[in-house]
Parts: sequence; C-alpha cells; structure tokens
Amino acid sequence: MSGGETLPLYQDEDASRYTVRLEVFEGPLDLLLHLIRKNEVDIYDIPLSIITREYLEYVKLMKELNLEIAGEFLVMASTLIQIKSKMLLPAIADEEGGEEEEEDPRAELVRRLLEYQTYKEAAATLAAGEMLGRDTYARKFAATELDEIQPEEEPVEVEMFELIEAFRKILDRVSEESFHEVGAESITIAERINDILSRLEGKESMLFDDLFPETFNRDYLVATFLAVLELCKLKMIKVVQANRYGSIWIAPAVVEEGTVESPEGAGADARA
Amino acid sequence: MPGLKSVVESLIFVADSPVSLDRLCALLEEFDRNDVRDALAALREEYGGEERGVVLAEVAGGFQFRTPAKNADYLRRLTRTRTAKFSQSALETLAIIAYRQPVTRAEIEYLRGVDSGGVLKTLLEKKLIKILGKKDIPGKPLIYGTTKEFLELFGLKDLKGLPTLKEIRELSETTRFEQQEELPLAVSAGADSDGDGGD
Amino acid sequence: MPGLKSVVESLIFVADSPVSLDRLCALLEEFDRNDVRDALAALREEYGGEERGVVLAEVAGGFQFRTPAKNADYLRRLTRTRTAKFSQSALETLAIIAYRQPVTRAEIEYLRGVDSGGVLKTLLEKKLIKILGKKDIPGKPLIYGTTKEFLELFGLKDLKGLPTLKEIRELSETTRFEQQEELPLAVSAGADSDGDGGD
Repeated sequence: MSGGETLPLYQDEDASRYTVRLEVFEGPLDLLLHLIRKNEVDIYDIPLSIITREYLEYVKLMKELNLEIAGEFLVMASTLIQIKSKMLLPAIADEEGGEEEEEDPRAELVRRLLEYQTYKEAAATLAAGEMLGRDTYARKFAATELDEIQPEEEPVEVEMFELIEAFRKILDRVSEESFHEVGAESITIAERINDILSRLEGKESMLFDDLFPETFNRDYLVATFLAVLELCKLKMIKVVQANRYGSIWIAPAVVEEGTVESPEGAGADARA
Repeated sequence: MPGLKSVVESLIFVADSPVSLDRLCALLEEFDRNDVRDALAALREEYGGEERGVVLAEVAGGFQFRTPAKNADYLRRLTRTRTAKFSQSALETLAIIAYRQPVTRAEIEYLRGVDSGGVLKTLLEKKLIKILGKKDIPGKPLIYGTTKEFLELFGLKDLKGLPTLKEIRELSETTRFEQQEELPLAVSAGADSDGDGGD
Repeated sequence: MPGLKSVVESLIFVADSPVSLDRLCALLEEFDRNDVRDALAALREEYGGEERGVVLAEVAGGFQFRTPAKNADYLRRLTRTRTAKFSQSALETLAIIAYRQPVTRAEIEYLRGVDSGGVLKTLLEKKLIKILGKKDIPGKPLIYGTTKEFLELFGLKDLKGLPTLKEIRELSETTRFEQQEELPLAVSAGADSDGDGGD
C-alpha cells in the first residue's frame, strides 16, 4: 500500500528546476530552511515526515545529477532519519518508569535552524547596508602630496595569518612528507555496499538504523549513506517505511536481469 | 599659519584609512584636544549637506571622506572601481564571526552546518577577519574576530554599530512540545494524499 | 535623483587621476555639457576658500582634489608614522625562525632556497629576531631566534601561542563547497530569505 513508499523517482523537468536552486543552498541547514518555508510549516513543529522525504529527494537528486555531495548533507540526512525514529520512542521510555520530561527529539535541530536563520538574516542585513566599494567610495590611492615624503620611522604591521601563510608556502615547497593527513579513506563506499548486502542476505528486511553501530564516526556515516543511495539507484535494495511515522527499513529488491550496472566492482560479487 | 580646521580636513583627506580623534590629537600635539574636536564637528557640519558629493563618515573608530550612496550608480561608470562582491557563504561566516567573536572554527561550522575552512581563509586573506589567539580549552583552537577593515567595509563606527540580531523566538520550554506529544497526523496526511492509520 | 554637482564632486574625488571636462561629459552623457561645466565652476568656487583643507586643483588638463601647499608640514607628520608592510621574504624568514628556532642562516637558506643575509639583517634591526649564540658544529654558525618584540607584534603570550602546523594545514584546505562560484548579492540576499512573510 501507500505506506511502504520507496523514495520517488524524478522526472527530467524536476531536475532542471532543482539544479538552479541547488546552487543557492549553503548547506543542509539552508536547504532545510528552504523546505520548511516552501511547505509553509511551523519551524517549531516540523513535520519530519514531509521534510525528511523532501530533503532526501534533494540529496538523491544531487547524486543523480552527479553533483558532488558535501558530507554535511549526508550527515544531516542521517540525523533527520534518526530524529524521526526517536520520535517513536516515548512509549519505550515510559516503560522504564521515566515520567521525565523528555526533550522533543527535534529541539536541537530547531535551535540550530533558528540560529542559522538569524545569522543568515544578519548576513543579508549587512549586505543590504552601505558597502565600501559598492555603495560608497573612498580614495584608495596614495595622495600625490605624500609621494616625495619618505617615512622616517617604520612601525610594522602584520597579521598572524600572513606569517603562517608564508610558512605554509615554504612547507609546500620543501617537505611534503612530514605533514600528511591521517588516513581518512579507511571506510570506502564499496566496503559498506558489500557489508549492507551481506547483512541483508537471507533476510526480508532490516532497520535502517541498524546499519549504524552504537559508535560511528562521520566518515562511516557518510559512506554508509552513500552506499544506501547507490544501492537504491542500482535497484538492489528498497527503502520502505511501515507507516508515515514508522521506522525506515531496507529490503533486498528483486533484480531484473540486465538492468543493473555494476558499481565499479563493488557490487560485482553481490550481484550474483 | 593655516587654521586647525583646514589642517584636520587635509589630514583626513590624505590618510589612507579612517583617522581617529586620538590619532589627530597625537599628530597635532600643539593644539588643544577640544579645539581638534570642534574642528571635526565643524567639518562634519560642512560635509553634511544633502547635496554634497563627498561626506565625512565616521567609520572604524575614525573619520574618512566617502561618497554618498545615492551617487554609487555614477561612480560605477569609472572603470577602475570594481564592485565588491561577496558570496553568500562569505557573508554568513562574516556575520557569525562579527556577532559571536571571539569564535572558533568549530563553532562557526556548527552554526553554519558546513565546513568553513575555505571561507575562513578567504576572509583572512581579505583581512576582514583575523586570528585573535587561541581559546583556553582542550585542543587550544584558534579564535577569530573581525578587523578594522571589516568595519570600514560595512561603514560601521564600531562593533556596537552592528545591526541588532533579529530576536530568536525562544523555544518556550518543554510545554510547547509536550502538548504535541501526539503528533497531529493531519499535517502529514493532508500534504501527502492518502493517509493510512498506521497504528 | 542626485544633483549633477554632487555627482561631479564624487567622480573627481574617487578618480585616481585628474578628470578632464571631456571625460566627465563622456561619463555623464545624459547631462548637457554646459551643465557639467557649470557644476565644475560651482565646485571650484566652493573649494576655493582660503581656509579649505581640500582644494579643487586643475592639473594635467583635468581636475583633482588636493591639499593646499601650506598644510604640507602637517601632512608630513602623517607619513612619518605610516606603517611599513612586510615583504614576503621577511615574512618567510620570520616564520622559519619562529617555528624552527634555534636555527642557523644555512638552515634558513636551505628552506627558502635563496640567500637570506639581507633579510636577516633587517629583522635583526627591527628587533624581531636575535642571535641566540653559536651552534656547536664545525664552523660555529650563529643561531637565531625570535624576540619579545616578535611576540608583541603578533599579540602572543609565548611561542606556544603560535598556530600549530596542523592548524595551518587546516586553514588552507578548501572544500568543494567553498569553491562554488560567487553568487551575485541580489540572489543570495533576496531570493531565499523573503519569499513569503515567514510565519
């Protein structure tokens, strides 16, 4: 029925409409604010169902358009899904005897959105004011009157940033070996794809949240999310929801022969 | 001997950044501070007319001659004057730093929700922000603040001159959310066609 | 709409070289040449007073605001305290010494790849670096380090306040996100923030 709804697909007209907008978003918070405004919903009472779905649509669209997705968008996607799941939990909390006033799972997000909105507006106010070089001009060249006068003293003026930039440039030239990044590439999407598929093997479905262990880092989260998107795109899994406020489940999809492209080796063994 | 007002006018005109009263007094030590102040006041009056093409602005803690905004369209015709352009991310970051300084990169990124390293670097290069030092918390992160150039760019006298932040409607405690423990299904059902009674 | 005189005043003020009547007329094509000439004449009158600190001079076939010669002595005081900018080579050398001290001239030159004798001398004169002693290796080269003045210049309590290499690295990392094209201000300011009258 309608309850078990997979993420909708997109028409081309939508794509061209969205791409223009995508450039405007400064990040996940900006996108969320846009969705809240677009749907004319109360920011203090965000209907997560709608907003999460539309948010994921954008992210998926970005991916389908082969736009690079900043990790932050994916982190937020998972956050939204987690909040959504948490909102189902009060019943369980009550069992443990807690009449404590549990904070609304959305509270933190709402605070961030409000704060972001405040600064976004402040930025707009600043930009709308009189800006030097745009609305007002000062003389930005040395007065000819002073040309022939040699300064007698030279107090120096320099910022820390200039000093460290100078140093960085030297380091760039001289020794690359010493300042290497610690391997951030430890988790690959391919690994996560294989992991998800093997965990789904022989099962009808599993909870989306169960893809994430108790402790996970950002890279893990991002890779996992991208893996799920990739699997959706390849029609190898289905993302379903039991009801509108229900948990999100992933389930193996029936693959039609010949319609699937291999995700560069990663899914190759899993396809069989 | 030239009059004080004339000298002050010349000094402000020639200086390459706003000149404060203190600086004027230091440069003109043979004059009384009150007289310098009076000269400034007289100049402000003189350059304050509606029809002036040059005005005496008070910015970044000092005084500077500038053109009035209403003439901007004509000045853009001068080829050399480039219009200042700011990306939205630069403006947002700048606003956060201006209002929250001293602020760390992590704080900025929490508020913006995105990595802000590149923007910070650009703003540092443009001298609109500077490194103020390190915060005395574990990890000793760098802290950032705005510069005099920032004030000059936005024509602000000082940081107190920043437009007041639109007040955030306070999340009215838990009561607000308690009332909504049972989420109104109507909202989502209405927006999404056929609702099915899940539970 | 601003008056012609005001616009002419602004243009001459902002232009970085003398502006001729022809140039003015070309910039202000919607105005009559005679009117532009009249505006100029009125400005010359206004800026012609004995007691003005800024005068409208006719030089090199054009008009330019200048300070009167009689104020030159005072203006010299301004330049005397003009702040010197650091050369890139001075900054590089200073940075190497700050981060690698105690360091010899040979080591500095190895890192910079160029002779650094002149820069070292300048930095020593400015008291930003000092000779710490001699290194106990063949040839006994001098070793350099930074001074108290160096810390003061950068507002540092001690050398531990210098940003770490990791922090320097982080600052120069840019993400895709920040590299996006700059948005025209109109779009970023208006497009997304005020579509509807927000609740």
